[in-house]
Amino acid sequence: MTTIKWRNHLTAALVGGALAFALPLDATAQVNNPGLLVHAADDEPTTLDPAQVEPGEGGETVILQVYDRLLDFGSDSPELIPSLAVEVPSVDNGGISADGLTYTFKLREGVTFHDGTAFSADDVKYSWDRAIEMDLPEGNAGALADVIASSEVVDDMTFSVTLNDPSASFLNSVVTAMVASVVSQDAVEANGGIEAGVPNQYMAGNMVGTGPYKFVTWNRNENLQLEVNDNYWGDNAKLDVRIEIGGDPDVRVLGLRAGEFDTIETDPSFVADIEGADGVTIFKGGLLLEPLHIGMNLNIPEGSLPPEDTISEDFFHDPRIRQAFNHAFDYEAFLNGPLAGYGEFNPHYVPIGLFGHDASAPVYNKQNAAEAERLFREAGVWDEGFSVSVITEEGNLFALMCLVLKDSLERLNPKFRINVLAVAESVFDDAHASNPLEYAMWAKNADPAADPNFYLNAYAHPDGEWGEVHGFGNGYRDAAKIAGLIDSAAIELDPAKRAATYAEIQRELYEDPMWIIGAQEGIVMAHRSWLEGFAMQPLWPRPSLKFSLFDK
Amino acid sequence: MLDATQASKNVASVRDLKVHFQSKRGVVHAVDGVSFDIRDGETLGLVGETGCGKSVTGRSFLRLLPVPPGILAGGVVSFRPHGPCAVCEGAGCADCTNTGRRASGDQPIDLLSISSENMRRIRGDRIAMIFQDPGKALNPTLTIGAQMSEVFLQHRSAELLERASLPPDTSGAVRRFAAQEPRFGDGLILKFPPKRGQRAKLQVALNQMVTEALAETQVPNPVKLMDRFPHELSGGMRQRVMIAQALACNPDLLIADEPTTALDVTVEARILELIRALQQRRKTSVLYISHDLSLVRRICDRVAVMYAGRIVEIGTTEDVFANPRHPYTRGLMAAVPTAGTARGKLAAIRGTVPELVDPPSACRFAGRCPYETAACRRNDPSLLPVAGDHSVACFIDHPTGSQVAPSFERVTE
Amino acid sequence: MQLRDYILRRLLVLPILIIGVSIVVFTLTRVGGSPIGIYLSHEMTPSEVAEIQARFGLDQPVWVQYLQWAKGILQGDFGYSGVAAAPVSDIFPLKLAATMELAVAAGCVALFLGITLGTFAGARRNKLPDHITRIVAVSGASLPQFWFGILLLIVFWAQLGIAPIGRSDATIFASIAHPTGLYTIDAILAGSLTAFWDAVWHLILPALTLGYGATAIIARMMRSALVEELQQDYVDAARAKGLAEKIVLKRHARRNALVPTVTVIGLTFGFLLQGTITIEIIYRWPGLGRWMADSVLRGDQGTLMTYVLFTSVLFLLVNLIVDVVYANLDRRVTLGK
Amino acid sequence: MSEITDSNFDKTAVRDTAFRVRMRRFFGVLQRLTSNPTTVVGLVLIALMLAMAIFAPWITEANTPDAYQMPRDWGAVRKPPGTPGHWLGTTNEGGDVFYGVIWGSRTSLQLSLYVVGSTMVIGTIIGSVAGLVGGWVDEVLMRIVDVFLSIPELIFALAIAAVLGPSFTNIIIALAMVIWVKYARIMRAQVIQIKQNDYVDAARVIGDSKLNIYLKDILPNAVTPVTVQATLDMGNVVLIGATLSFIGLSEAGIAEWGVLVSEGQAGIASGRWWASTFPGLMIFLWALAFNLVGDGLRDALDPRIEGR
Repeated sequence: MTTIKWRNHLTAALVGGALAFALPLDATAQVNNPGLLVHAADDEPTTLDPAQVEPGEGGETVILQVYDRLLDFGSDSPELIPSLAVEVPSVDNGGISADGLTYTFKLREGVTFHDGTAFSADDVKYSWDRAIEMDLPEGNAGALADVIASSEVVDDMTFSVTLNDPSASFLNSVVTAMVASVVSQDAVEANGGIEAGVPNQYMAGNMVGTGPYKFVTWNRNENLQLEVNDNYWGDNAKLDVRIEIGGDPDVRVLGLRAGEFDTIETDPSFVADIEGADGVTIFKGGLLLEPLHIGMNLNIPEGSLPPEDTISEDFFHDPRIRQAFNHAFDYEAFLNGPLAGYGEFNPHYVPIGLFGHDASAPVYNKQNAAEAERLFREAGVWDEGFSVSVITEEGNLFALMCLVLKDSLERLNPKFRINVLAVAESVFDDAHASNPLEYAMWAKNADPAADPNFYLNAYAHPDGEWGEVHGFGNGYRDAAKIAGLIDSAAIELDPAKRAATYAEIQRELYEDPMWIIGAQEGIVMAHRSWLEGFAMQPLWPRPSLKFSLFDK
Repeated sequence: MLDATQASKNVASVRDLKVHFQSKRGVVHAVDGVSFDIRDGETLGLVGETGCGKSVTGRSFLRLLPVPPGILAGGVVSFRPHGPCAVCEGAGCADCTNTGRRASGDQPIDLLSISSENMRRIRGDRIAMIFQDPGKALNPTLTIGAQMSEVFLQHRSAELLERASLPPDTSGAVRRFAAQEPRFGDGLILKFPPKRGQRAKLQVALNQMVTEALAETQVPNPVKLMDRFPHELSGGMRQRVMIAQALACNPDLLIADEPTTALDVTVEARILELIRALQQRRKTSVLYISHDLSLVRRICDRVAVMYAGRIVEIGTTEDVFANPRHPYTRGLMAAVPTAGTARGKLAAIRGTVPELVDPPSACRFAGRCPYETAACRRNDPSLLPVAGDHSVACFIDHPTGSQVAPSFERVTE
Repeated sequence: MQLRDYILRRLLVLPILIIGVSIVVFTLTRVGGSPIGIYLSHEMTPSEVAEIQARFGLDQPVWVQYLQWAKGILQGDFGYSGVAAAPVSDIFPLKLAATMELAVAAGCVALFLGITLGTFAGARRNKLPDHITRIVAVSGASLPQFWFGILLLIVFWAQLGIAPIGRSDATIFASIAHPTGLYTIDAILAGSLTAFWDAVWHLILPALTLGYGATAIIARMMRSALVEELQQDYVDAARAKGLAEKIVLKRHARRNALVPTVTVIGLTFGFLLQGTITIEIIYRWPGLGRWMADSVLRGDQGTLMTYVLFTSVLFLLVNLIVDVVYANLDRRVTLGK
Repeated sequence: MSEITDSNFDKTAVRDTAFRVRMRRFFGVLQRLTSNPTTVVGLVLIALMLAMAIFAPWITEANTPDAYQMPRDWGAVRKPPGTPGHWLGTTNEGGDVFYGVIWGSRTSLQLSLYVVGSTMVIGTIIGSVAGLVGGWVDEVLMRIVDVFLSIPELIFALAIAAVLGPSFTNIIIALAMVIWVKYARIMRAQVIQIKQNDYVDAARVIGDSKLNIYLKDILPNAVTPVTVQATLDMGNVVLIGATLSFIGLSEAGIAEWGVLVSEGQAGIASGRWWASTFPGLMIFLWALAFNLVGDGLRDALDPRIEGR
């Protein structure tokens, strides 16, 4: 269904392109700046330190290239592959203890850091302990700290970790996380060492890792340059890299068409501008694991709402209203407008493409005005109407999603008012980080992860991260049941049983949604056709590229 | 009224000069048919209230009228520049009263019709002007020396080269400097050898000329004065500089537009003497514009009284003051306090100067004139001689045919 | 009043103003928004948020915070820029150089065009050239620079594809050393013609866009000043000397008209400074302005404060200098009002 | 003011002359204004803009429920000019550019009226107080004014708006906070200058109350320069406001020219020139109109020119 829509849109876009001015761009065959890969990035890193970087933030892009982790995802499948560890621990190869608590990693010999020092188990322990000890609130240290009980250096080339509880997702959501990157102990010690709670300014602006790329320079607001690490333990990268920072999406589009850039990050909505340009290939496939969602707050402090809001604090406690919102949202408008047709709708709350996603589970994927009206009437808010504010970061997909919500509801019933507060990133983060949250609704996307448990814990579990903040407990028809299901699935080691449980949860949550999921954004990547070996892995941080694989 | 013999004696003569100004309310007839002569070596006083058009008349000799809104509506200002004395080739002899210059026989120039190029040659060289307020008439951002130099560079470049002992056929940057026709880059060229030396020579010569000119006006050490700025000088000093500048090229005609009004009385006296003395020595003709009768009486040979854009009476100083014919002149004189006049008895002329927008054909003084008759309101009197050199524009002396002429006996109220 | 005393008095007032500005700026950042929002994220527990607040000394009373901040400024510690992920003092000079290069280039354009146009118009008052200049001037003052820039980009960059954006070609830029930070100068120092061309080529459009508005200011002032001067007696006096009209205009009138025109240079400077913000956004010029816009949008208030404070001080100093120069130039002006 | 030196004068006489002078001046000004072609152009432009703002609902059907929101039609994004129903094209969000152009004039009118109105009042009051009371009050107030004036306008407004958070209302507040000082300055200068005028002295001689003098003699005379400034600001305020919106300090999706330009900018590389061009043109015309008239006013009120 969506694909058909998508084609319509595509043709429309092509007509539009034809009507628009023809651009005099040299789409010549010869390769521009050979030996160098120019990537036009969306946003600038705020730090290059694995211990400080925030998941989904620009710095992860660079960290992925310059640092290595013990394990990694291959470019073609979500299967784990060895990296600094020579094999993926498993019960069979003795990497995982019988009780599932102790993981032992055999490390790679003869690896050296970019500063020339040799890599050993000490560095691994140092890197992880560093993150945990610094415990920077903006960073992701929690991912390690929450699960790891202790870690030890068995010998120079063996490193082992003991967990608090058995975890089905330790390897593919913790070991592979950017915060688990291995940094050069000597480099850190030579530049300020570890200080709890205080960012290391050297590490924030420099990188000393073992990865295929060495960090060269970072011209703020302009570009960030990497060079090939010639004595990389694996296959050497072929191209040096320059990451062009900032600029509007369409600057990147033009740059790509002009051949200045080899790969670009851009909203799907700009694909129409690249479609059909010679020398440009568009990579479509798969979906990002970061559903775009709008939160509904069931835990609003007394009288904390913005003055223009007329709703009561317990507005969203009523499941009918939450359902009504889910029915009212104009999914097609969002998919075909801002997302330009690139995306899918996923059930609450398991992204498509992840273990446990049930293709047959019911999904909110179509505006159903009648149903929405019925539910609003039942809930008794149809006649007098209401006004509610939704807060979000300005100038991105989230803001557009809010606008779609606004239009959807206000067209459904003029008595409904949605005030879109599109604020500065910092202001949003500030509001978003406060607990209890002082807004009734907010829009953002989920953080990516490789395991369904992460999502359900964070976005559905009554005692989970958001369950607690949003007070899901006040709203679920049967909170205990949902909690029970999620918990049991988390420790279930038999995949089949686990999948079944998740399927049930997805049905439960359809009846009792805690989010409005605008869509699961599709992956679209445009690059020059002269680029060889292009590959994407959604489990890698945005833009999910490893430059070392490319050549031209 | 002027015959050939006289004509040759006139350095300049104005005929039926009309200057109009375009204003929002209409055309202002600032100067409306003025005619008079300036004789060789004489000082002619031009008196009248402010706004009677005397300054405009004076400026029209140099064509320094703001156009627009000023319009030269007609008339002739003919000027007869002096040439070197034929008898003594400028050495100075009895014929030319030792000035070495004398009125040339050839045809006079109409200052209003010649090209602006030629006008510029005359300005500052043959006809010079002293302005009312020396403070305003000197450029505040240029040194005295620099400003004086301009005159010589403009009119005396040949002499300058000579003094600097440079060949008269000098060309290029140096020549352009001497003739004040700077071109882009000249400054640079003149800064470096070989031109540098020549430039220096010129400067020396120039400074000489300037100091000499200044010395004429008896300023204490001219050399120092040269690199002072106007605001550093007293009013009197400034005016001396102006005079020096005006007389620098030894002009044939000097327009002095209220040269002392801006100065305080003590200084005024000295400046007057100075002007008088220089004028005597050089036999320069002077058109002395002023609103101050007593002052005019002291220094002028002849006086022309202007009222509302017209000359109402003209004659030798003696005649006019001894026997004023025009009621306005009388009025003016009555207004001047003398030792005789008793306290609080200052007679003022009643009424105010008429607006000069499209004036009717009537005596301009009608309405203020105590002797006015119907005739005055209907006809326009013209300037006619009463006795020899003394002319007046009034029906008292020149009654119109049918009408009953006014007389000083009958006073109309 | 002696010139020296005048300067002294102005110098005495300066610190008061600067302190005033710093207070205003500081109060601003504490009134609304969040000085640390950029460091927060929703994974944080309240204790973690408190931790960050402590890191930035937000747990102390406001006046203490102000004093600490001021102390830091005086010691050259301008705080940490979340956007640039580095101490402000590390990045600031680089950005400043880029911005100054742009502003100065624009300033030169403005001075040249402004004075020429102004003279041209003033000398031909109420004639066609005058009216044209007036329209140019007024339109220049009314033109939304960001829009004008976009128009130019639409034509020369997007359509014709002849104009570049950004400040440099990264490879060429990397090929030379940057002792001064001013690309054009560095290129000359390095003796690299390619680099110099690259610099100029990138500079032209932004400088023109930015310079146009400033041209308007100067031209307008120059015109009225010239008209003023041309009505002075000394101009007639100069004419009475028989000087050529060209010399009267250039040597006397224009020379003096330049004096009052000096006074708008301060104004123009402020104008250019402001202009860089939008211009740098549009042309992707990596200078203070764009950095600031980023910081504003991402709520990096530490950087914002430094920027506002810095520009104000710069603005004040320039105006002081301008006034002193003016006092020096104009023989007629009486100092101290 | 010869009347004052007369022995037998009374307040009304003095005031009448003052009044007559003003009347004569006023009509002179009016006449000079209309006699200047460029000014007339400005007046015409202003008239058009105002008409646009006032009749907006009749020109294009208001978007419900919030007319100041761009109507978004996701089915018709990025349509070029000439598309039926969207003859100026549409934005990336499928907003009708023409709608934005028309309703933007309303937004701008609100902005300029709010800002100029409020700042005129505040500035006039503060300036008058400083001028009348004088002494340390004056000192303090003027130092504050100096401080405010020493931060470049746009940068100051930017900082304030940034702190208040992105919204159109906050832009208005920010501008008001920046602009008022101008009026305070002008007003103070005027008051002090006029205080010295003969007829004010005269009025004082007759023992008129301070307030009376202020209201009847000083205020009316100070009006002219304030009017000029206000006229110019009507334009400049919109210019700065639009700049702030462009930088991103306005809320999303509203029909405001600056916002439209910045949204339209993301598309010029792909040939979508219209979305930024037309709204920008409106900003330009708006500012131009008021600048032309303001300039004309300044010339017309300039006593030096008046003399000629």
